[in-house]
Amino acid sequence: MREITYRQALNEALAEELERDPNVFLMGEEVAEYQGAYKVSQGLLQRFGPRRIIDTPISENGFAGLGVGAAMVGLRPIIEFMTFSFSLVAFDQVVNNAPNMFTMSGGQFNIPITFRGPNGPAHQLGATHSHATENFYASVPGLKVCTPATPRDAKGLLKTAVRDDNPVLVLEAELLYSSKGMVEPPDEELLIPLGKADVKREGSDVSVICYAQTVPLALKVAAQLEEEDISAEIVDLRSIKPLDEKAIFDSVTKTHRVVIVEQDHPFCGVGAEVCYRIQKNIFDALDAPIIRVSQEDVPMPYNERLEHAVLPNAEKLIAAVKQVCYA
Amino acid sequence: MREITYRQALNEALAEELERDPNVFLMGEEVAEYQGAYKVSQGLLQRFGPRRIIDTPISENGFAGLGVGAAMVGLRPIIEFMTFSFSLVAFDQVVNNAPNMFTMSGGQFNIPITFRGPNGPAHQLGATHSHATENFYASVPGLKVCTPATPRDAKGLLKTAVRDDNPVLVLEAELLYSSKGMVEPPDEELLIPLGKADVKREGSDVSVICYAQTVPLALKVAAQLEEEDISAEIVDLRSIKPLDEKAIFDSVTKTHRVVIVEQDHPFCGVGAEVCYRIQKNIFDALDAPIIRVSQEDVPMPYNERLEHAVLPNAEKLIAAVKQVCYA
Amino acid sequence: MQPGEQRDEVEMLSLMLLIRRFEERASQQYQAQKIGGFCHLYIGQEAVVTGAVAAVRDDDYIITAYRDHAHALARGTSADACMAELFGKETGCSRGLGGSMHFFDRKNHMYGGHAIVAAHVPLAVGMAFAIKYRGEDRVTLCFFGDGAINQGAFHEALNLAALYRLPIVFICENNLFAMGTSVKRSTSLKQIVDRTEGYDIPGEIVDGMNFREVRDKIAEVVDSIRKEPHPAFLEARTYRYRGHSMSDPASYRTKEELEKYRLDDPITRLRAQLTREGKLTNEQFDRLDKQAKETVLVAVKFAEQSPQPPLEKLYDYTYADGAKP
Amino acid sequence: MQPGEQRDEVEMLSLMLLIRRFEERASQQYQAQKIGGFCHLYIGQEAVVTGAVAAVRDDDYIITAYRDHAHALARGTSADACMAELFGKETGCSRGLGGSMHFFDRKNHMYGGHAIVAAHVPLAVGMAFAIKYRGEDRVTLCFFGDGAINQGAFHEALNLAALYRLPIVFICENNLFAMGTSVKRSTSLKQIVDRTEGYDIPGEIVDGMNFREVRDKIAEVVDSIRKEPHPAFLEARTYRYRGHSMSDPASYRTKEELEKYRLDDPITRLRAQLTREGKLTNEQFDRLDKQAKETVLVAVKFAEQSPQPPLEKLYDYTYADGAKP
Ligand SMILES: Cc1ncc(C[n+]2csc(CCOP(=O)(O)OP(=O)(O)O)c2C)c(N)n1
Ligand SMILES: Cc1ncc(C[n+]2csc(CCOP(=O)(O)OP(=O)(O)O)c2C)c(N)n1
Ligand SMILES: [Mg+2]
Ligand SMILES: [Mg+2]
Repeated sequence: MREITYRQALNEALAEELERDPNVFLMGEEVAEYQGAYKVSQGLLQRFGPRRIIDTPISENGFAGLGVGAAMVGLRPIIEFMTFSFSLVAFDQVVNNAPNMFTMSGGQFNIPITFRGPNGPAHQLGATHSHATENFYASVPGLKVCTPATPRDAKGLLKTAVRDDNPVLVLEAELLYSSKGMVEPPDEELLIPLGKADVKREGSDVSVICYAQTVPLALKVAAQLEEEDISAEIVDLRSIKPLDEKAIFDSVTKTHRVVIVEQDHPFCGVGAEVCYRIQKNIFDALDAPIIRVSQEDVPMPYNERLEHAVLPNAEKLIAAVKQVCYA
Repeated sequence: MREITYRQALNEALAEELERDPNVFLMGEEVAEYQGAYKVSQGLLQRFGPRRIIDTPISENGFAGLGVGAAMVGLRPIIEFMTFSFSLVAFDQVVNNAPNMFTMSGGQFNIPITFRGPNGPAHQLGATHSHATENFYASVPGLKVCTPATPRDAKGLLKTAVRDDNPVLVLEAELLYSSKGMVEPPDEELLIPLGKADVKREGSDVSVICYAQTVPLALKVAAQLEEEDISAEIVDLRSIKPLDEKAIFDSVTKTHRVVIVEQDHPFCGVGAEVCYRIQKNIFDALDAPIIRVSQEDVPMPYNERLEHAVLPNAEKLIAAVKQVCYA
Repeated sequence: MQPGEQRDEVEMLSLMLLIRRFEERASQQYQAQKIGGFCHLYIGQEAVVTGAVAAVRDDDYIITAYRDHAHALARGTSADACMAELFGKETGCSRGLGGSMHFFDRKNHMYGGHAIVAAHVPLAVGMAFAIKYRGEDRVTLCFFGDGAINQGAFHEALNLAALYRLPIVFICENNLFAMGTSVKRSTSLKQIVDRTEGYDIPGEIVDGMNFREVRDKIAEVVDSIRKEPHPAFLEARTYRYRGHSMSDPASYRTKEELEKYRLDDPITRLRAQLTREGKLTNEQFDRLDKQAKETVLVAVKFAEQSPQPPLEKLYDYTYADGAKP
Repeated sequence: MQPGEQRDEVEMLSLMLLIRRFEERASQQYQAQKIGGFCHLYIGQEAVVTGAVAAVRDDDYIITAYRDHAHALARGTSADACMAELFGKETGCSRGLGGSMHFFDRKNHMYGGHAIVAAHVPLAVGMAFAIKYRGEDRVTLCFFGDGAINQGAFHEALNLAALYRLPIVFICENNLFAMGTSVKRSTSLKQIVDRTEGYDIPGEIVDGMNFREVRDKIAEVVDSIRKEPHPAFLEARTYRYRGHSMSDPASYRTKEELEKYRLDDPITRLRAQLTREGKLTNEQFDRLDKQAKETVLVAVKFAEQSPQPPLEKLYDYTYADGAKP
């Protein structure tokens, strides 16, 4: 194991999959000559050439669709959205063409495509540039959605996504690109299955369910809570869809209390679905209502203090945990 | 009161608002010369002329954005999507421009626009043409979303939407266009507030929460359940956002059991949000886990029998009610 | 078909007859409520797709919009599989899951059947991208209507195809109307083909009622593309005799207009050409037509007797790996 | 400004200086972390928007993309309000809620500040639609970059504007790059203006480094539009001296290229023209420049001392009627 950044981990995953399979190519805005808007594709053009690392015009709907078409005839495209806020102009291709093709064609055409890029609020980018899209996409039948929070998960999930025979969205977290973590050495194949959550910290009093940017937040809060004798178990969903019900239920059966902390909007957010599944399946295990900490239900303001107030943060998460623990 | 169709009710609402306010105009594909793909705008071109009833090319993103721009300078556009499945190509305008403008401009520009058209699965239209978009749009801060189920609600909600100073989506139900119901006479102003649910049938054993196409289904099932001595209260949400928490909680506090029957996809659907709100706020009122009946989580198949199996239907609803009633 | 080979014209005439008779029968079965959803007929436009397939190889890629029955039949999908699809049966070309608007046939290189206007145009560009990526000499033919050219997807796709110089022919089947909207009310141009100037893509107009003209023009364009990949654009001027879909009375146009085009019928025209040249007798024609009608009747019977897709398989066509959500 | 009136050129030169000094200072404040998010500077392009506002009335509509500081300043938004917006303060032109990419000023008919590439082009068409709907003689000026023309939204908007003959000037600020992508790598055309042929919209190229040329061309176009509404397209050839945003070292272009354009600096050029014509002395110029610098310093102080938007108002800017979700 060695310590690398989340960005490097993604870069390694891309390089390894490009190396392994000649049908894999990477396409998006500024992925080639500019080396990636966030430098995730650094060095790939030099290594794999312009045939496989392809810059595009600002035409998300066009090149997302191009990817789906290429996948219909056997290529395995990786389509980068500079951020998932810009995937909204390509929404129809991602939700109507990619996931429906397999059904509509009676199973003749599966679409082995990966859509990836940073997702969720970064820092002071304002209302148009701060979209967390996971609940939109997870809602669509036929898509798979994952949200890595650590370098190791980033590498392992992205590699798995590229090999998956279905459309998979890898929602990265811009604010985590420079964060570091231990990852297997490059010569050791690292694949993390989709649909498997990961208990990032064991605990006995409350299950804090989180993903992506809220994982480091939850871990930080767990350490603080420890000092107040509250033992929080941190369950990182890693995949939003498929959702790892078993891991969630196992944790809740142990702790009997749940807080879900998510980076998306509250209304019909990921936490609402998780909450529904828990209360439906293990209602009697719950000693308190489930509480969610998500964004406030307002368009993201630019002002830093207001942005902080809109986002899930430590104070809100601590308050929620105490509320479910009646502490 | 007189009996008219849902289609006529919408048509009256449009005509009355066009008559009342010269800033209101109707724009969309085939709304004028063709008299509406589903004839909702029948006669409006003849009555109000081509300046105010405007046919467009097949450019949903363009004319949705045109509407938002016109609203910025004081007009009150009504934008018809031939169906909301086609709003997905205009997704960015609806979710990024319309609802963010008021925040981003620090309150200088509100967007009094109405987006309307049929939403949700109709009959055997297949995966691309059967989208229920309510959870997508309700998730977005700054939008309001309503889903009328009766001619009276259709008229009253659409008129209110047009007068609202915010972007409002009126999600109509194609399968209900020809259904009939009692509505106030034309000379009596009918406005139904957004954010108010309506108890369509009183009951004491279970709250069945529904909206749009699932309202007639729930009412039919309630009659059947009556014969088995189960008294179902039918709560029609009417508005998805704002959500009428009070009406929901009042009903659940009375019945202690809940089934939510919705026409959208299960993952992060409207019912997940309703469930979260109930368990969070009145956990102790629940005598059983909440159960949802929604679409199956698959792209919609064309085949009629399979489509029926995907949709919420009477058998599934009855089974769910019995399950929560332990009957 | 092999390179250089010419498809027999009499055979192509039978194909047009098959398409025509298939759709007439489909229309009748729709009225009898054996077919659900939307159903868009191609009657009148047959020369476009038959001309196109006569000009390309069997392994070239073909993709179109929702008015797609003819494209599948022309590609070699059996009338049985097409009719069964309309009936929603398991034996259909999309196993009864796609319906009229979503015909697919991988084996015959027919890539759909796409019902969101213009949303398949980027897919077509992706297919052409894959051809070039692999260094093949195939060509993609992408069909769409006159209404599609005002969608953003169309625009982005054309620019990408031109920028990457991909082997694709964009074929606009201009039947003068998108539902009830005539081209002059939808498009800010005197003629559609002029839009290609904005992408530096060569564009031409062909008479879409004339099989031979369509075939020869596409053959010429495809030949040039195979030598050196590039996009091209054709505006095929044609006419649909029926309404937009089964529910459209088409009252936005005159009976005279329709009659004018009927005089120019693509089947009648090719038949006359062949007869004039001594390649076809009236008896032969009648036999071909009878054959077509019979094939279609057999197809109806096949569709009726075919099984429904089984309920147990409801979740089998969501993820290719059988993942459950 | 009233119709027929000419904006004083020395005044417009000061405006360019104000814009230049404002952005230099903003750049410095960004480095000092007083400004958050993205920040895109317009330095080098000043002649385009100043030429444009010099050619239109104060009540004409103006809308642009995220590189928008200059457009607000040119429209009359105070340096104070602009700087305060960058600082995220309540006194900002968007109350600190919009930030650099989302400047708005209703009073001065500045309609934003829009950060999704090309998504504001349909909005501009809507504003022009409203002008025609009300029978006014206003004009909408819609600014966007060279990168925007490959978005579907751009395409749909142009067709709609042409079809409805709306009073709008589409002004493409072609600074040769969209982030690190040069125009020739993004657009399948020799020159951008040629794309207008696909919409039958008149298009022209202007030297975007030359204030007078921009002003005169736009005045001419706007004059024709006021007489009879129609869309028009201008490609203004210009150059941004800085990187795309504060984090871009712009290593995709050469120092020589940059230096070449600097020689053509729009401020230097107008200054030289005015000096040559005896309308401006060196001392006057220095005074104007000093004034601009002082105005900007005052603005920084104003921004620093202004209050933050209050936390209690978090929910006040979601719905115009104060509805709670
Ligand atoms: C994005 C989108 N908007 C609207 C529709 C509804 N619609 C289906 S076909 C059609 C007309 C298309 O006309 P054209 O492209 O000329 O093809 P034709 O029907 O003439 O073959 C419309 C508006 C759709 N399917 N997709
Ligand atoms: C739809 C969309 N895709 C991508 C981006 C990211 N992005 C912001 S600016 C930009 C380049 C735009 O270049 P251009 O239009 O030439 O304007 P300039 O920056 O040169 O003023 C890109 C790709 C975006 N904001 N919106
Ligand atoms: Mg047509
Ligand atoms: Mg540029």
